[in-house]
Amino acid sequence: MGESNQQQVPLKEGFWTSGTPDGGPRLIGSRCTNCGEVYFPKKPKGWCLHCQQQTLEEILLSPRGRISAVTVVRQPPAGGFYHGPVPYAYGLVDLSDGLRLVSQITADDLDSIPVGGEAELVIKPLYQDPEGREIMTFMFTPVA
Amino acid sequence: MGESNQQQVPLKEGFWTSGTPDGGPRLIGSRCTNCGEVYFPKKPKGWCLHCQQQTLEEILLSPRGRISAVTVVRQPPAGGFYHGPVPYAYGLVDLSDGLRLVSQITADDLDSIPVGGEAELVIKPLYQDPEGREIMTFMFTPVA
Amino acid sequence: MKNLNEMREVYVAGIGLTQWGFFEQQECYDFGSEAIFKALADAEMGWNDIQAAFCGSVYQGTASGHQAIKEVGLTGIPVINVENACSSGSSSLRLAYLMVAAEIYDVVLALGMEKMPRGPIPSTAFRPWELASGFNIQVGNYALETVEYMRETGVTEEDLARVTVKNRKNGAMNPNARFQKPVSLEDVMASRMVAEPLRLLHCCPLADGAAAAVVCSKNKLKSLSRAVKIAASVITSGVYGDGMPAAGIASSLQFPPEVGILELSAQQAYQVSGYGPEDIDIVQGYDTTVPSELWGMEKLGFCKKGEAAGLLRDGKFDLDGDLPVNTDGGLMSRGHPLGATGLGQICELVTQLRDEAGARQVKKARVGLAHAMGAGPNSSVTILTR
Amino acid sequence: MKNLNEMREVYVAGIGLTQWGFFEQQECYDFGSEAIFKALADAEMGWNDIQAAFCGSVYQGTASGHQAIKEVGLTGIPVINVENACSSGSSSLRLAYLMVAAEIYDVVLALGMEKMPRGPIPSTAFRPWELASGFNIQVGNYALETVEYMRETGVTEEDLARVTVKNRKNGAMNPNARFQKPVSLEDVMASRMVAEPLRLLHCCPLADGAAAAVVCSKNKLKSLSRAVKIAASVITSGVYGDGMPAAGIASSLQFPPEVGILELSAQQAYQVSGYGPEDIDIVQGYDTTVPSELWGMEKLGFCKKGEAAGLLRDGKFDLDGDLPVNTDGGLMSRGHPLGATGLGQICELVTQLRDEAGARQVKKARVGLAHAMGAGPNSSVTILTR
Ligand SMILES: [Zn+2]
Ligand SMILES: [Zn+2]
Repeated sequence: MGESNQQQVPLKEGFWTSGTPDGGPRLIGSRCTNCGEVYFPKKPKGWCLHCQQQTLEEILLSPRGRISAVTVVRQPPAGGFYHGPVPYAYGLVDLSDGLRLVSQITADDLDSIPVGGEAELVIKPLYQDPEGREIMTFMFTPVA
Repeated sequence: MGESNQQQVPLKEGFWTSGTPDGGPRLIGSRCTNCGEVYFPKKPKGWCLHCQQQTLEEILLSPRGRISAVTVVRQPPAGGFYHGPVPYAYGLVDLSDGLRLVSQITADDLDSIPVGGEAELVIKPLYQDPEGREIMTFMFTPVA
Repeated sequence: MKNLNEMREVYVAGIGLTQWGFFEQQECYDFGSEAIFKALADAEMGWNDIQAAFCGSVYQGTASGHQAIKEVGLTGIPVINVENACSSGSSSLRLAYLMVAAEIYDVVLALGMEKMPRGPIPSTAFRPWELASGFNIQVGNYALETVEYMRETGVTEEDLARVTVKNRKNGAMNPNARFQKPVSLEDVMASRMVAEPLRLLHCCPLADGAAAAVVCSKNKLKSLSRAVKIAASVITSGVYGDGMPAAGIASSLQFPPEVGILELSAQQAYQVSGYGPEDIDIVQGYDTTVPSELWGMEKLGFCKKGEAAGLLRDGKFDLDGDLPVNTDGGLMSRGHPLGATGLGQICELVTQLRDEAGARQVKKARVGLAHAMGAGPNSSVTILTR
Repeated sequence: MKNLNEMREVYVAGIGLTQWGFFEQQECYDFGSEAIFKALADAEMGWNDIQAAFCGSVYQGTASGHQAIKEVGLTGIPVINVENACSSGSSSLRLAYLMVAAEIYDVVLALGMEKMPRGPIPSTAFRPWELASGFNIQVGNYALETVEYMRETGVTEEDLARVTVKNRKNGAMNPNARFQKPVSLEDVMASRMVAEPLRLLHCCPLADGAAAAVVCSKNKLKSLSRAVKIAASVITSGVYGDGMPAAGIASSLQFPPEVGILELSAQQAYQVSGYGPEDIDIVQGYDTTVPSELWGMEKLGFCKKGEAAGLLRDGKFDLDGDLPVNTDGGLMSRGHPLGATGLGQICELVTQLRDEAGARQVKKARVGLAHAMGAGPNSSVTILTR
C-alpha cells in the first residue's frame, strides 16, 4: 500500500478495501434492501435510519463521484482533534450510488478545485503520528 | 514571608492577611451583620446565603480551631488539578467564630493528627509551579 | 397529549444579562450568579420564590448550574443542568415554560451561561474520525452550506458582509455586547479568509457571559405591565435526510426531507402560538456565521428562498425597517457564549417588547421571535408577546 | 401548582441495559444506542413512537444524546441533554415522567450513558482553589464524612466491609455487572487504604455503560402486566447549612438545617407517592462508597441513625432479607458510569418488580425505591410500583 517504507495505519478500520490489480480501493458502505438508501460509513448494527428496519447489507461504493461543494479551510480546526495539513480542502461528493458524502478533497492547487467536476477516490496519508506511522484516510481528487 | 529566596505566590489572592510583628496570618472571611453567619472564603458580593440579604462585612477569622475530622489521602486526586504532595491530610476545622472549614492539615506525622485537638493557622508552600515559584496556601497544624 | 395552548399562560417576569466579553479573572459561576441576581431584581422576587431551576451550559463540567446557584441560595429545589449546544439557553427556557404551563411549578429560573474556551469552538458532536478528518463545524461545515446557498440563490460575498455591517451597527448601541464598534463593508471584505467563502468578519466572535429569565404564571407576576408572555418555545432535533452542517451530516440525495429541522421548529412555534411570520415585529436571528441569518430568515418563513439578501439591501431588517433583525447586534456583536446565547436573545426581545431598549429601541414591537440552532443538530424557536 | 398525584399515571413500558465494564473500542453513543434499541424492543415500540428524549451524561461533551439517537432515528423530536452528576440518569427519568404526567407528551425516552474517564472521577463541581487544594470528592470528602459517621454511630471498618461483601455477592448473579466475583471480608480489609478509613474495596469501581427507559401513559402501554408505575421521581439540590461532602461543603455550625438534602428528597418522594419507608420492599441504594449505603438507609427513613450496620449484620438487607438492598450488586459490582447509574438502578427495580430477575429475584417485591446523589449537590429518589 504505497511506495514508502513507513508503516501505514488507516484512520479507522473498515472504511475501505485496499486496491487490487483489477481496481483501486473502494469505500465500504451500507445499502438498505428495503428502501435503497445508502450510507457511509457502513452501519455496524445494520439498522436503516430511513425506513427504521434492520435491512442493511454491506456494499462497496462507487469510487467516482461529482464534487457538489468545496471549501478550503485556512486555520486549524479547534479542539486539537485534527493533525493533518492546513490549509486543506473538503467538500461534498455525490456518488452514483445515490449518496452524498463529506470528504477531504486533495489536489495540487486547492484553490481551483472544480465544483461540479468529477472526482475519484484515493487513499492518502493524512498525518504522521508520534510513533512515526502514516495515518491513512480516504479522499477524493478531481479527475480530468 | 518565609526564609527562602524563592518567589512565593498565594494559591488565591485575598484569602489571608500576612503576619505582622504583633501576630501571625489571619484568614479573611465574611460575617453577616443580620444573622451572624460566618463564611470562608470572603463572599465578594456581600450576599448572605443564610438570611438572603446583602448584609456581609469582612472579618478576620480566628487563627485557632479544633480539628473535628481528618483523613489522609493516599492517592493523587483525579483530574490533574492538584499538584501538592501525596499523601496529604485534610479535615474539618471548627473555629470559635462559629465556622467549620475544610483545610489541609500539616503535621510531621500525618497518621497521628489528633481529632478533637487544637490547631493553628499556618501559611505554607503547597507546590512549586513550572516557573519555580512556591505556591502558598493556608493549612492548619496541630498545637500541643 | 394536550395542546400547549390549552394550558395556562406563562410569562417572563424578569431578565438578567451580564456584560459579554472575555473576563479572565471570573469563573462561569460569577457570570451565572450575577445574571440570577439581576433577573430576580427585575422580577421583584427573591431566591425563595424560585421553585425549580434549569441551567444551560456546554463547556462547564459537572454541576455547573449548582455552582452559580450556590452563590445565591441553597433551598433544596430541583436544579437540572441542560446541554443543547447553542440552544442550551433556549432549552432551559423551554423546560421552565413547560413546567409553569403544566402547573408543575409556578415560578422557575432559566439560566444560560458560559466561560468559553479560547479560539474557535471545539465540538465533540462528531464522530472521532470526523474530527480527525477536519470536518469541523466552525467554520468548515458552515462554509460548505454557504457555498451551496450562494450557488442556489446568487447571494454574493458582499451580501454576506452587509449582515455583519447591520449587526455591528446595532451592536454599537448595546452596552452589554462584546464588540460595540461598527464595521464597514470594506472592513468585512478585507478581513482574512477563514474557509472559503467565509471571512473572519463573517463569523461570530466568542465571549463569556450569562443570561437568565424568571418564568412564572400570571398570578405570581409582581408587575403585569412589564411582563412578557411566552407564546411558543420549541426545540427540534435532526430530521432524516436534512443536510445538517452543524452536525457534519450531508443531505440524503434519495430521500430529502419534506420539512427540514429549522422549518419544523418554526412550524411548531407558529402552530402553538397562533402567530404567523406576518405577525412578527422583531427577530433575533442566528448569525453564528452571517449567511445563516439570511437562510434562517427564509426558512423561518419571512420571505422566499433567495430573497433575504435583497430585503436586507432594501433596509427591511434594519432597526428602523419593517422587520428589525438582531437589534442588539446579534452573535456578531454580542459574541457567542454557547450556553447563554439563547437566553441572551430572550433578554433582548423582552427589553424591546417592554420598550426599554433605549437608543436601539424599535417602533411598535408587540411580537418577537428568537431562533438559534447548533450541534446535535437542534433548532429552537421562541415567540414572545407583550 | 398542582399536586403531581392529581396528574395522570406514568409507567415504565420498557427498559434497556447494556453490559457495564470497560470497552476501549466503543464510544458512548454505541452504548447509548444499544440501550435505546433494547428499551424499545422491551416496550414493544418503535423509534417513531418516541415524542421527546432526555439524555443524561456527564463527560461526553456537547450533543451527546443526539449522537446516540442518530444511530436509531432522526424524527425531529425534542432531544435535551441533562447533566446532574451521579443523578443524571434519574434526572432524565424525572423529566420524562413530568412530561407524561402533565400530558405534554405520551411516550418519552429517558437515557443515561457514560464512557468514563479512566482512574478516579475528576470533578469540576468545585471552586478551582478547592481542586488545587486537594479537596476532592473521590474519595477524600467521602472519607471525612465517614470519619464523622463512624464516630457518631460506632460503625466499624468491618461494618463497612460487610456492605461490599453483600453487594459483590449480589453482583455475582448480575450478568450486566462489571464485577461478577464475590469478595470476602478479609479481601476488603486487606485492600489498600485510599483515604482513611476508606479502602479500595470500600469505593465503587468505574465503568462504561448505558441504561434507558421508555416512559408513557397508561393508554400507550403494549403490555399492562409487565408495566411498572412511577409513583414518585424527585430530585433536590443543596440545603443551607447541610454538610455536603460531595460538594466540598462543611456543615454550618450555627445554622444546621432542619432537613438535609437527602432527607428532603425522601420526604418529597414519600409524600407524592403516598408510600412510606414501611411500604418499600426493595431498595437500590447509593453505595458510591460503602458507608453512604449505610447512612443512606438511615436518612431514607428505613431505620434510625446508627442502626443500619446492625440490621446489615442481621441479614435484613440481604437478597432473602426483609428489605433487600442493591440486589444487582450496586455500584460496587455494576461499576459507576456516572450518567447511566440512576437509570441502571431503575432497570434493576423494574426487573425485580416484574419478577424477571432470575437467580437474584427477591420475593414479593411490589414497591421499590432507588436513591442516588452527587456533586452539585443533588439527591434523587424514585419510587416504582407494580
Ligand atoms: Zn431502508
Ligand atoms: Zn445572614
